[in-house]
Amino acid sequence: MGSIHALGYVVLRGLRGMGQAPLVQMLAIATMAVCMLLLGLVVLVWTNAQGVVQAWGIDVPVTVYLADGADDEAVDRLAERIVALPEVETVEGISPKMAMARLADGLGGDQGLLEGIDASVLPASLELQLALGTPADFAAALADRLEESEVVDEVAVAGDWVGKVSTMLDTLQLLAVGAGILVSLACMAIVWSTIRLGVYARRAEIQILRLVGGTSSFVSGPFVVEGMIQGASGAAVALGLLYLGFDALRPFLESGLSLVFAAGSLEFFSPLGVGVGIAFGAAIGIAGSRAAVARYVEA
Amino acid sequence: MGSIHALGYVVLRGLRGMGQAPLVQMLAIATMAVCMLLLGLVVLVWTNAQGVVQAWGIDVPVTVYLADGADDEAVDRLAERIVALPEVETVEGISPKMAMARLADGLGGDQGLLEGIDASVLPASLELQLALGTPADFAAALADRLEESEVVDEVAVAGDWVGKVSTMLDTLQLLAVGAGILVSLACMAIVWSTIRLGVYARRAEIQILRLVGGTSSFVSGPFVVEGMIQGASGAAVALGLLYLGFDALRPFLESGLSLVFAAGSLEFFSPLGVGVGIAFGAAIGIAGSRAAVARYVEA
Amino acid sequence: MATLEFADVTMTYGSGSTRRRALLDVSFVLDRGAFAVLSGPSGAGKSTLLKLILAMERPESGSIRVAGRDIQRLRKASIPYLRRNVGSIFQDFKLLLEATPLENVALSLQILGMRHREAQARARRALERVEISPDTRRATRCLSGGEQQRVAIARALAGEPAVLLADEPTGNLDPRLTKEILELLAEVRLRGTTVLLATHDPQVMSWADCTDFLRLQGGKLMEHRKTLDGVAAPRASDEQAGPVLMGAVA
Amino acid sequence: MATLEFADVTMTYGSGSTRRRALLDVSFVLDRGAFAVLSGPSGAGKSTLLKLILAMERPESGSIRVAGRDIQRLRKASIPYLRRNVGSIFQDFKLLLEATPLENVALSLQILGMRHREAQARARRALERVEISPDTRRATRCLSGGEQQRVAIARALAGEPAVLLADEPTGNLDPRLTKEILELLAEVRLRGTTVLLATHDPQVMSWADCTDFLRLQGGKLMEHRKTLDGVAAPRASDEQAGPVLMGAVA
Ligand SMILES: Nc1ncnc2c1ncn2[C@@H]1O[C@H](COP(=O)(O)OP(=O)(O)OP(=O)(O)O)[C@@H](O)[C@H]1O
Ligand SMILES: Nc1ncnc2c1ncn2[C@@H]1O[C@H](COP(=O)(O)OP(=O)(O)OP(=O)(O)O)[C@@H](O)[C@H]1O
Ligand SMILES: [Mg+2]
Ligand SMILES: [Mg+2]
Repeated sequence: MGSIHALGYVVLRGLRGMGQAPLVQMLAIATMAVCMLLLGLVVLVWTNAQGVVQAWGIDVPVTVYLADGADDEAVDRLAERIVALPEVETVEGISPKMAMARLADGLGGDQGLLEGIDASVLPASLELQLALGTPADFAAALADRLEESEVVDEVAVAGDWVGKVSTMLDTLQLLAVGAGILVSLACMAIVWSTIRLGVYARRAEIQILRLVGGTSSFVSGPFVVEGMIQGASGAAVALGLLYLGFDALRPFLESGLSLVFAAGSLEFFSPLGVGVGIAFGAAIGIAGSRAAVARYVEA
Repeated sequence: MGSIHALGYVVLRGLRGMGQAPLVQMLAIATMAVCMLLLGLVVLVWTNAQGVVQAWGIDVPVTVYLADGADDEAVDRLAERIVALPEVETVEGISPKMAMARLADGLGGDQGLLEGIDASVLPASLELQLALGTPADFAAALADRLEESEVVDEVAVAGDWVGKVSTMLDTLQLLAVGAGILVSLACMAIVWSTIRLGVYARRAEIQILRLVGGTSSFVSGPFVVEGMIQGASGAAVALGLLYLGFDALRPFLESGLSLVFAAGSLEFFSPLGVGVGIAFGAAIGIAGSRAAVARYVEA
Repeated sequence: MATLEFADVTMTYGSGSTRRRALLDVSFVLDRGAFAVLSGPSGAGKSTLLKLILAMERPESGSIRVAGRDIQRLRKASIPYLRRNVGSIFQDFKLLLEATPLENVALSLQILGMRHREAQARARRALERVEISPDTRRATRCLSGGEQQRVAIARALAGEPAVLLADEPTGNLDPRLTKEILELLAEVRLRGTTVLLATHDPQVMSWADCTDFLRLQGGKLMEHRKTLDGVAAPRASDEQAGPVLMGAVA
Repeated sequence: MATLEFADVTMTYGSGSTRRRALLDVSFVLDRGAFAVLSGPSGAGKSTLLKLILAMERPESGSIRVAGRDIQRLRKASIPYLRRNVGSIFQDFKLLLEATPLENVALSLQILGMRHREAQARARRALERVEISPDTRRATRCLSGGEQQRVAIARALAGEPAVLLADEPTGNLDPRLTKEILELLAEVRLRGTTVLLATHDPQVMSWADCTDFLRLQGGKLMEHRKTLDGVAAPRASDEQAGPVLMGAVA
């Protein structure tokens, strides 16, 4: 058989095989879609969490409270020395007024609490932003050195809860990666078992085609095509559902997140990411069907 | 056949059928487990979210800031009048010191901000807790009435963001219920398709047993037993995994949540809930296998 | 006493373009203990006639009575009980290919209501009668064609049914075994079972010690000859003469 | 010229308690265009011998040459090409039951490399030769036993293979069709195909116009008789005499 001829036949037969049992196909695709949805959700949450953590992790990590009545020139010199450090990205001076505004902002609408408080009771400060990837202990060491300066009253290293949340998010990231790997494996197992049951149900057909001289690729071809289509469709359906869900939830999630974090913009996968996802589904389908069919094609 | 006899046979044969293709069984159970895990996760998040919202929704919804130098007796009378309202559950007087301590607590370790601020700059207040289920507009109406009083400076009704978060959580709950229903349906479809493929693969066996005089319950019995065991095992595995995951994540989640909400204790399902979950899995398995086998038993 | 009674039975398969009449106005009566040979060329409707008795298919019109009961009137739930009284050897065997021969036979006996131990013992005897070792632990799939056919025969005989349907039961057996099986069927008949044997093998027809000889052709019953406990050898020309139009699939 | 050559072939199925010797030291040679009848009682090893030629099973020892090539030396990937030269009619037909008869035959021709249109035309001719209408849209599952067997025959013949294996090809056919099929096989043989026909039906043996007569019993080749283009009728006693120990499954 001419190989183009054969390929056409294999694809056609795969499609026809699917058409013969549309319900089973739909169920297989739905199974895939559920798994892929799970997987997609994990990946989406993880990428967004990473974004949030990055946007937020470098936000005000070190605040240098200046002593009352500190010399402006001395403060400027200190700021210059600090900004010269390679680990420090920016230094910003915060006046008591700005601090007050920020505090009011942090308390949301509950402004009654601050009524009657004069901004001057709040100290002036310098806010340092450290470069991404600066080790956590650098900030502590820097704080110790800065506190020796006369113009510095106290150095706050991103507070206690910031550190806690940061570790928590790191751990969550790790757990998400672990869960992602487990879910991928589970997905592949499910896809494989779905296809395998389908192949098992048609093992007689496979044996017959082998006995009349079909090569193993000819015989397994239609199943591989079927698996590929199932995988790609499952992934597409999953991504579609995920997008719909994401779109519906985004406003709520963003406003919810903005309460906790400075960064608040959530992103769906890029078109490239969507393409990769569908290709991944197709690849799982191909791998699953090849593995499933191998056993019966051998016999 | 004696019916006890028959039952024994049916159960035995179901078990043996499973033993003959352990890999397929394991995969079916894994499929179930993944679905159930998804479902369990939704239910768990939902129940906990509900708990959090309840614990937090009734926390400080109305704060009555008292006028500077308000008469203690007048304040007491006001408090008595307020507590007499059926919608109000408790009234608590908050002194400026207590308010300061709470503010400091709210800012976490970042205490530098408040250094040098005298507690007396903060106003005294009454905190009202409304009864569960009090309509949102009651608080606003109450605030208007209270502001007429001379001893009251201002009434803060649970702030702006609190309302936003509350609606968001309500919407999330709705979405979670919707997602839960969808996921349950998807689970049932997957379970049904898994069992159905298994039944399809053994349709010849079913036909043969029917032809030698097996009743439909005799013939479908082993499949139903199989489905039940698959469903129950899937649910058990899912609950086990869910518990492990929950246990590992709880500390992080609780500390994370405590940043946003006052309530911070998360609960796993009760033993009864676990039992219901496993029974639910078994029921899905039975329903799925009955539906799957029906078609071939009829023929 | 009539055990098996067909009255004007017509049967059509499928619908539309795949519609195909398989039996037309077939009527006959077989007594208790009869041994009937049902002959006819390929596609004549022999298997269809047997399937109707098992309620595997429904007739379009006419009535079929098995042991006095009209099987069209049977509720769905009663069909298994009908089948327990009708042993069948199918043309394609219909064995559980993954089970052993012993399991195949014993399971069908357990379905009849027998206890495990008794079913095992009876199944062993039935297998031995057709020269299949009951001790083999091989799956039935791993037996030769003729061996599988013998397992199917053993299963049908073991239950001592009121009616025994045998569809080409010796197509895969050599002459010696064929003769032995036919003797077994004759024995069963003497115990009161009504035997209906479908075949197109003239050798089988001549060896079978039958009481009734039925000949189908193109779905019509062309002949029903009673042979007083004698041998109803077909005239060879019956089978081979003339164009057999229904032999081709339309 | 030898098309088929067995040299000291021994074949054992299974292992341990299910171990079973099916063939022992079988040797024979068949020339191009030979028409060999392979006889033997049920369980003698006939189907096993045919399966070895198709590389469906591997011999324990000995060598098998098909058209000059040692099939044990064949790489796995070459087995399909071997099978394309060997047409087979299986004892259990091995048809695609959900496909139509025409699809069954045409698909096997497409596997041989034929274009769709040519395959269809050839498949039609092959089906007509065995009196099956190529236009039926019924699934093969909906044909009678004998009709299915004829579809299997059509499939094997349509490819005009170098070797044709026929395992009890007329077990479900009436005498008229049996004769016609045997005539078809004789015709095929005259075109150079080597035909190997396994049967235990004395009638088929006597009708087959064979050049070689082989007799298996208990896995051993008891007889290989060349009959100079004559009829190799078996002595009836060959088949029926004596205890046939291997007939029982161990
Ligand atoms: N897959 C298998 N596994 C184990 N034993 C087998 C297998 N197939 C056949 N046998 C055994 O090998 C022996 C020869 O079998 P084979 O199928 O070759 O017989 P045969 O001559 O074709 O018989 P029949 O005329 O009944 O079809 C038999 O005893 C059979 O039980
Ligand atoms: N399920 C079916 N659907 C449609 N037509 C069928 C079906 N089964 C049988 N037929 C047709 O009905 C006719 C009678 O079939 P039946 O199987 O009764 O023949 P038979 O006498 O047993 O033949 P054979 O000797 O070949 O087994 C045949 O023409 C066949 O093609
Ligand atoms: Mg038939
Ligand atoms: Mg054989």
